[in-house]
Amino acid sequence: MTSTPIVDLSGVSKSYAGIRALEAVDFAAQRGSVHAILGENGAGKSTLIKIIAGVVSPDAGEMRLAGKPVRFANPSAANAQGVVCMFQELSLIPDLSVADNISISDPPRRFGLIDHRAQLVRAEALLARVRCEDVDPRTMVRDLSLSRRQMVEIAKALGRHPQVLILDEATSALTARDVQTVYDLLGQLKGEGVTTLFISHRMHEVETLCDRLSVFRNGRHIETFAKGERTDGEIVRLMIGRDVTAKYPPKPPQQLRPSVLSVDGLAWETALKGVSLTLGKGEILGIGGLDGQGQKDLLLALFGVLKGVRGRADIGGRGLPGSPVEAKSGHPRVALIPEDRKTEGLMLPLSIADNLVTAAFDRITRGGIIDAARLEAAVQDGIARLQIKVGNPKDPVRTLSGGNQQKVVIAKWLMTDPDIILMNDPTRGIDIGTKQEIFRMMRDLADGGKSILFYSSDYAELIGCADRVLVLYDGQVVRELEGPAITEEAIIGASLNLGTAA
Amino acid sequence: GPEIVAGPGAEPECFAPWSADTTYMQWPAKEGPFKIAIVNGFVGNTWRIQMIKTAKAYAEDPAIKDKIAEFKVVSTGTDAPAQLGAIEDFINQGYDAIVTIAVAPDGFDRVIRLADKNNVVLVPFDNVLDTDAVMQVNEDQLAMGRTWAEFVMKELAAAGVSEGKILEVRGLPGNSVDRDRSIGINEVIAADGGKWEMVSVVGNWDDGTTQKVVADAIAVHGQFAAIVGQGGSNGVIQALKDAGHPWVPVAGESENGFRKAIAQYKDDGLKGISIGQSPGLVAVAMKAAISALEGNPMPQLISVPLPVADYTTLEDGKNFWSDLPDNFFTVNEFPPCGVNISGPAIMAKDESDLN
Amino acid sequence: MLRLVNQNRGFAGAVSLFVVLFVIYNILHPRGFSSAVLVQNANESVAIAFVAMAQTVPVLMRGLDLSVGAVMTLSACVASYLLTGSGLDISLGILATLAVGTAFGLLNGLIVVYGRLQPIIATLATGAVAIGLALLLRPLPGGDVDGDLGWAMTNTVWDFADTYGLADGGEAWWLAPFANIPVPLILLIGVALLVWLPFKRTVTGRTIYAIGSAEGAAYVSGLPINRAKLAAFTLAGFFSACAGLYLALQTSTGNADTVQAGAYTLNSIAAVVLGGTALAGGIGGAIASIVGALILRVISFYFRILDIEPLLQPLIEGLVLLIAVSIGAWRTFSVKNRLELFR
Amino acid sequence: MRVAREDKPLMIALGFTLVILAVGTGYTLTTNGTAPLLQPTYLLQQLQIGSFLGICAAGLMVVILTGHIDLSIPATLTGAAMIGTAIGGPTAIPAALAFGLCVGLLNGAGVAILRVPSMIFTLGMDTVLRGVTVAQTGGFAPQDQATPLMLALAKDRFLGIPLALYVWAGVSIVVAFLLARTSFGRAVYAIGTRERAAYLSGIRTRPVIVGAFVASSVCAALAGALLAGYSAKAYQGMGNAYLLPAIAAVVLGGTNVLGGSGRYVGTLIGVILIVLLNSVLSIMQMPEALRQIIYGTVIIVMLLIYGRGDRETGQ
Ligand SMILES: Nc1ncnc2c1ncn2[C@@H]1O[C@H](COP(=O)(O)OP(=O)(O)OP(=O)(O)O)[C@@H](O)[C@H]1O
Ligand SMILES: Nc1ncnc2c1ncn2[C@@H]1O[C@H](COP(=O)(O)OP(=O)(O)OP(=O)(O)O)[C@@H](O)[C@H]1O
Ligand SMILES: O[C@@H]1[C@@H](O)[C@H](O)OC[C@H]1O
Ligand SMILES: [Mg+2]
Ligand SMILES: [Mg+2]
Repeated sequence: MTSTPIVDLSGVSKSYAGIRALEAVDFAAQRGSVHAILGENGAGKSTLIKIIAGVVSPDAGEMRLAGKPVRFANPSAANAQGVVCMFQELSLIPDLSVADNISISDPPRRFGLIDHRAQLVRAEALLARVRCEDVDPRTMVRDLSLSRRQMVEIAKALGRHPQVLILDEATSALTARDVQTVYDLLGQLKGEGVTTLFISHRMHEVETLCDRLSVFRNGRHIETFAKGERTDGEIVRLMIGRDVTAKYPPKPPQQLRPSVLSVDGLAWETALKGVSLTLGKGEILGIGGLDGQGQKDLLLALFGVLKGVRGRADIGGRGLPGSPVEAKSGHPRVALIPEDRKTEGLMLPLSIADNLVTAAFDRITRGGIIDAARLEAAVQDGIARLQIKVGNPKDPVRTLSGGNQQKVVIAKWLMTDPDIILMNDPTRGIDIGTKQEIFRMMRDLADGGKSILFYSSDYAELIGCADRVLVLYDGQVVRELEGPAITEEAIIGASLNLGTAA
Repeated sequence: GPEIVAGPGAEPECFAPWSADTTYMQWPAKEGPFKIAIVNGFVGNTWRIQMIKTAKAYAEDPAIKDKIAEFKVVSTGTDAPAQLGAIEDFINQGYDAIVTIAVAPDGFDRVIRLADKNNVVLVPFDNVLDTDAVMQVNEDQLAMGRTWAEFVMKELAAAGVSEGKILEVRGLPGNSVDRDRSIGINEVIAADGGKWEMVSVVGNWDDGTTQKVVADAIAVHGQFAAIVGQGGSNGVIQALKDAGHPWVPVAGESENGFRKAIAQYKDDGLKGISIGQSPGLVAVAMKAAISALEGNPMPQLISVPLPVADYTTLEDGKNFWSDLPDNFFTVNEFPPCGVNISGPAIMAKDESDLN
Repeated sequence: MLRLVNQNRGFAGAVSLFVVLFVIYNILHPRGFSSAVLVQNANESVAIAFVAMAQTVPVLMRGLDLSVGAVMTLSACVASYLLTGSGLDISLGILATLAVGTAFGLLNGLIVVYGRLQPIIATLATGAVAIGLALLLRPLPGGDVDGDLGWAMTNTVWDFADTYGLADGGEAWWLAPFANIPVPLILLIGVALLVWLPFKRTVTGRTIYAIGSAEGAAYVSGLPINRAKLAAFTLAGFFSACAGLYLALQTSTGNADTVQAGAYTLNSIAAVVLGGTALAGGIGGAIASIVGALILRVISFYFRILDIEPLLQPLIEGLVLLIAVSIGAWRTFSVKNRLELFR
Repeated sequence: MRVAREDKPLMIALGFTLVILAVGTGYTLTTNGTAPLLQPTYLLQQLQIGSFLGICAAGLMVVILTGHIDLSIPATLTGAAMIGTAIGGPTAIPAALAFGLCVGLLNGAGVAILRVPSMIFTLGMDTVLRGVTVAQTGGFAPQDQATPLMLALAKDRFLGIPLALYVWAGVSIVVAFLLARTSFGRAVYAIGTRERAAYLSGIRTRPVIVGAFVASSVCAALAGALLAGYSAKAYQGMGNAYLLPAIAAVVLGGTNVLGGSGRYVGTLIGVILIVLLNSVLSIMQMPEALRQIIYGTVIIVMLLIYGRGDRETGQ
C-alpha cells in the first residue's frame, strides 16, 4: 500500500454560496482498489467526486492523478484521462437511444460522421458485459426503467475504458440480480487494475465490495481504513458522530387491524394484473419484489394518477380517487411520497418554505389568502418535525443534501395530515442515520393510527420495518408474509416467483 | 405576351393614357367569358375592404357580368412569396386575367414573364409596379403628394406662417403609393421658402393606427403647423380634437368623416384638402382587363384623375354625406368608365340595415 | 420500421397530413400534378421552409430563436445589393449573403452562450437589431438582382439549363429524368441533405439533441455544450440566410419588411411544431420542419381553388391551423398514466 | 442574500430608467433648451400611454410564470375592443371583458387540457381572432366608435392623474396580490417550476393554468377597451404593438421567461423602462432603423448586466 496513489487530493475545499461542502480534505485511493466513500447526507461525498470528475472546480487544494498534478476544466477533460463517473443523478439523455448514449461523446465514425451500425455493435457488446442482453440498444432511454437505466449507465462508463471508475449511488435502484452483476464486474475491473470509488448508503454492499473505506462528515475527511478494521457500529459512529443502536424501531405484536383501504383484482394496462390487498389501520404494509413488477403503478393507482384502472377498491367507503387532489382531500386522506424527489417531489429552485407548503395550502390560507403567521408556523413545524437541517427556510431546496431534500418531501406530505401514506422507495439515497429517523417516524405515525403502504427496493428495510410484506411479481401479489415469516429467503424466493413453497 | 402597338386605344374617356409618351399594348383577342381573379395583399384597412366589396359588386354589374365566367378574390397578406404564389397559381389554373395590388413595387418579373408566356393579362392597380412591362391602372401618386403639399404651403402662407413642424403621416411601408406620395410631399415642402421641420409617423393607411401615432406625435412634439396624411385621415382629425390641438391646415384622403370635419371646422382653421385614392379603381382595372382580353389596344399606364376636393368645394350630399358614418371612402365611382358604385351605396348601406 | 414510426410519431403524422392535403389540392387543381404547379408551390414554400429549418435547430436544444425572420430579411437586403454583375460577382455575392446571416447567427450564439441569456429573449432583442440593420440598408424596397439568375433559380431544371445554355440548353438526354424538377426544391433538399443530415451525425449535432433532452446530463457526459449552442445558432443564421437569399432571388429585390419578418418568425414556430419537433427540445429534426412549413403553405393554396369568401379566408386559415395542432390532443386523452403528460 | 439577488434586476432596471431620462433630457436641453421629460405632466402622459402596455404585461406575466406564453394578446386586445365598440352602450366594457374571458378559457383549455404547447396554441388563436376581426370589419361595417365610458377611462383625469393610471394601478394591485398572497399565486410559481411535482402535490394544475390564461386575456381585453377609448375607436391591428414589448417588459423586470420566478414590481419597472425608452427615441426623432437597433441593444446590455442564468451543470 505504499505505491503512488492513483487519485490523491490534498487540502481540497469547496463551498457553494457560503455553504461549506468540503473543508481541507486530504484523500487518496490506490490503484486497483475498490474504495468506499461513506458519510451521511450532505457530508460532501458527491462534491468530492464531482471535483475528481471535473464537474466542479475546487476553491482550494490540489489533485494528483497517478502522481501528476491535474486540474480538470470539465468532465470531458477528466474522461480523457480515464476518470469516468456515474453520477448520483443519471447522466443519460432520455431522448436518445441506448446505443447513442453509450457512445455519446466519442462515437465510432465513418467518413467523419457517426456510424450508427458500429455504434449498435458496440452497444450490444457493452450491454452483454453488464448482462443486459434484454435491452435493445435502439430503444430510447426514456422508455427504460430506472434500474435498467442504471445498468446502461454502467455500460456507458465501461465503454470509456476507465482507470478510475466512480459510482455515486449508482446502485441505489438496482435489484439483487443486477447488484450481483455489478459485484462481478467490479471484481473483474479490479483485476485489470482499475480503481473504483464507490458511494452507497447500503452497508451490506459496501461490506461485500470494498477493500478500503473513507468516512466523511460535515465536509471533512474523518478517517480511511481497510475493510474489517472497524465494526459496523464504529463506522456508523464515525459517520454520524453518535451510536446507532437499533436501526429499526421495534415492531408491535401482530394484531387484527380494521381495514382502511382494500382493493380487489386491481388491473391496469399490462402493469397490474389483479392486485388484491388490505391495509389495516396503524399498519406498515411493505411491498417487495423485483424492480418493475407493478409496485410503482400500484401506488400511482391508489393516488389517482392512473386512468382506466379496473377492479374493486374501498378506501373509507369510496373507490379510487380520481386525481391527487381528490386523494389528498378525500376521507381518509391519502399522501404519496413519489419515486423521484427531484422531478416529482420537489420544485428545486423554489424555497424550502414554499416546497413544504405546496401540498397543504389550506393550512396556510384563510379564504384562499395566505396568512403570514400560519405560513411561518407551518414551515417551522415541518422543519422541526423531521429535524431538517436547513440554514434559512427561504433558501432554494436545491441547496439541501439529498437526504434533507427527501425529508422535505415527507414533511410536505405530513403537513396534510394524511391517514394513508403511500411511500415509493422513500429511503433511496438516504444515509443510515436519516433512514433510522425515517423508520422511527414511520412507526410513530403507524402507532398514531396512520397506515403506511411502503415499497422498498431494499429487502432489509422491509424485513426490519414492515408488519406485513406483499411480494409482487408480474403485476400480481404472489406472496404475503407476516411476522417472523418475513425473511430474506422468503422475499427473494417470492420475488423470483420460485413456486409457493416456503 | 402583348404587342406594343400604336394608339389610340379603346374607350379613351375611360382608359386615359398616362401621358403623351404612354405606349399601347395589345393582346391576342380571346373568346369570353373570362376567368378573372383578384389578388389583394394587405387586408387591414377600410379601403381594401371597400375595394373588395366594390370588385364583387362590379362583377355582378350587367355591363360585364356576362363576360365573366369565374371570379375569385384572395387576400394574401403582405408576404411577397404568398402574393407571387397566388398569381402564379391562378395563371396555372388557366385564369385569363389577374388584377392585383402589389405588396412591393418590384419583384414581379417572374410572374410577368409567366403571364406573358400564357397570354394572361396581369393588371396591377393602386400599388403598382415600377415597370412598363404590364398594363397598370392608377391615379398619379406623385401629383397627389405634390397637390397636398402645395395646398398646405399655400394655406400656411395665407395664414402668415412660415416656420414650424409639419407632420407627415405615411402609409404601409414598402408600398409604391406610400413612397411616391411621400416623395411628392417632401419635394414641394423642401422647395418652399419657409423653415419647416418634417416629422414623420407611420399610420398604415388606417384610422385607428393613424389616430394613435398622431396623438403620440402631438404628445412628443407639442404643436404642428400642418399635417399631411395618407389614408387614415379620420384618425388625424380625431387626434387633433382629442389633444385640443388648434385646427391647422390638413391634407388627407377621401374618407367621409374627414370631409365632414373639414366642412364643419373650416372656419375654425381646419383648412382641408381631400384627395382620395378611389377603391373603385378596382372596377376600372377589371374593365381594362376585359377590354384587353377582347383584343383592344390599351394604354400601358391608365390614368384615373385625382378627385380633388377642398374646403372650398365640399358640398353635403354631393361629395360627402353629413348624415352617413365616417368610415368609408366617398370617392368610389368613375362615371366615364361606367363604374357607378358609390361609396355610400357599397359601405353605408349595411350599416343602415343594422341600425 | 414500426419502431421508427413509433419513435417519430409526430413526424409520421405530419407527413401523412401533408401528403393528404397536397394530393387533394392537386386533384382539385385544373392542372394538378404538373410541373408548373409544383414549381409554383415550391417557390412559394422555399423561404418559409428554410426559416422553419432555421428555427428547428435552437428549438431542438430547447431555445427559441425569435430573430430568424429578421435575419432572413437582413440577408435578403444584403443580397439585393450583391446578386448582380458577372458570374464571379454573383457567386461572391451569394457567399457574402450567406456569410452575413451566418455571422449574425453566430452573434446570437455568442450572446446566448457567453452572456448566459435565455435564447428567446436574447433573440427577441437581436431580431430588432437585425431589422434595424435591414432598414438601414433598404429604407425603401429596391435592388437589382440579376434577372437570369432569378428566372433560373425559380423554375425547373430544364429552365435553368436553358437560361445558362447548359446541357445543350436543357435538351441533353441525361438531364431528362430531372428536367421537370423545380430548382427551388433541389436547393431546399440539397441544403437539407448536404448540411443538416451530416451535421446531425456529428457529435456537435447530437449534442444539440442532448442539450434539449437533458442539459445537465449532456454536460456531465462530456459533450461540447458551448460548441453545440454556438453551432445551433450559427446554423439557424445560415438557414435564415438561405431563406433571405432565396427571397431576394424570387422578388429580385430587398425589402426591409418588418411585418413579414415577424410573420415568418411566428410561422416558423408553427411549422416546427406541425412537423412534430418538441418545443421542449430533444425530439424532431429539420426535415420534419420542412414538412411542417409545407403544411402551413398548402392550407393557403386551397383558397385559390375553392370559392371561399375573401374576408373569411384569414379566419379559416387560423381555424385549420388550430385544429391541425390540436389533432395531436387525442394522445392526451388516451394517456393512461397522467404523469406522462408532464414530461 | 436571496433578497439581494432577486432585487438586482430591479435596481438595474431602475438605474437604466434614470439613464434614459438623463440622456433624453440632455438631448432636449441641448437642442431645445427644454426638459419635457422631467415635467410631471409629460411623464404622466407617457405613463398614460404606457398603461395599455402595462396592463397587457401584468396579465402576460402570470402566464409566463406558469412556464407558458400568450401570443394571442394582440388579437385578443383588438377583438375585445371591436366587440366592445360594436356592442356599445353601457355593456361595451363588460362585453369586451367577457370576450377576453372566453379567449382565456379557450387558450387555457387548449394548453391545460389538450396540452398543445402554449406557444403554438395561442399563436393559432391569434390567427383565428385576427380572422374574426377581418371578417367583422368587412362583413357589415360595424360600429367602432368608443363609448363615453371608454373615452373617459382612457383620457380623463382625476386629481390631475389620468384615469388610465388608476386602472393600471388597480390591475397591478390585483395581480401583485394574487401572485404574492394567494394559494393561486403559489400554485402558479409551483407549476412554472415543475408541473409534474405540482400535480403530484395535489395542486389543481389545470384550473390554475386556465386561470393564468384568463388573467392574460382579460388584461389584454381591458387594455383593448382602454386603447379604443384612447384612439376613440377600435381598429384592426391595434394590438400589434403590444406583444413583444410586453414580453420584453416582463423579462427585463427579472421574471424568468421559462417560468417559476419573478416579482410583479419588476414587470412594472420593465414597462416604465420601455415606455420611457420609446418616448426618448421619439423625442430624439430617431429613424426607425436606429430605433430598432437601440431598442435591441438596450435589452441585451441590460440582461448582460443582470448576469443571470447561471450555467446549468445538472447536479
Ligand atoms: N449546487 C449547490 N448549491 C448549494 N449547496 C450545495 C450544492 N450542492 C451541494 N451543496 C451543499 O453541499 C453540501 C455537500 O453536498 P453533497 O452533495 O456533496 O453531499 P453528499 O455527501 O453527496 O450527500 P448525499 O448522501 O445526500 O448525496 C451539502 O450541505 C449541500 O447542501
Ligand atoms: N440504423 C439505425 N439503427 C438504430 N437507430 C437508428 C438508426 N438510424 C437512426 N437511428 C436513430 O433514430 C433517430 C433519428 O434518425 P435519423 O438519424 O435517421 O434522422 P431522421 O429523423 O430521419 O432525420 P431528421 O431528424 O432530420 O428529420 C436517432 O436517434 C438515431 O440514433
Ligand atoms: O392607396 C391606398 C390603399 O392601398 C390603401 O389600402 O388604403 C389607402 C390608400 O391610399
Ligand atoms: Mg450525494
Ligand atoms: Mg426526425
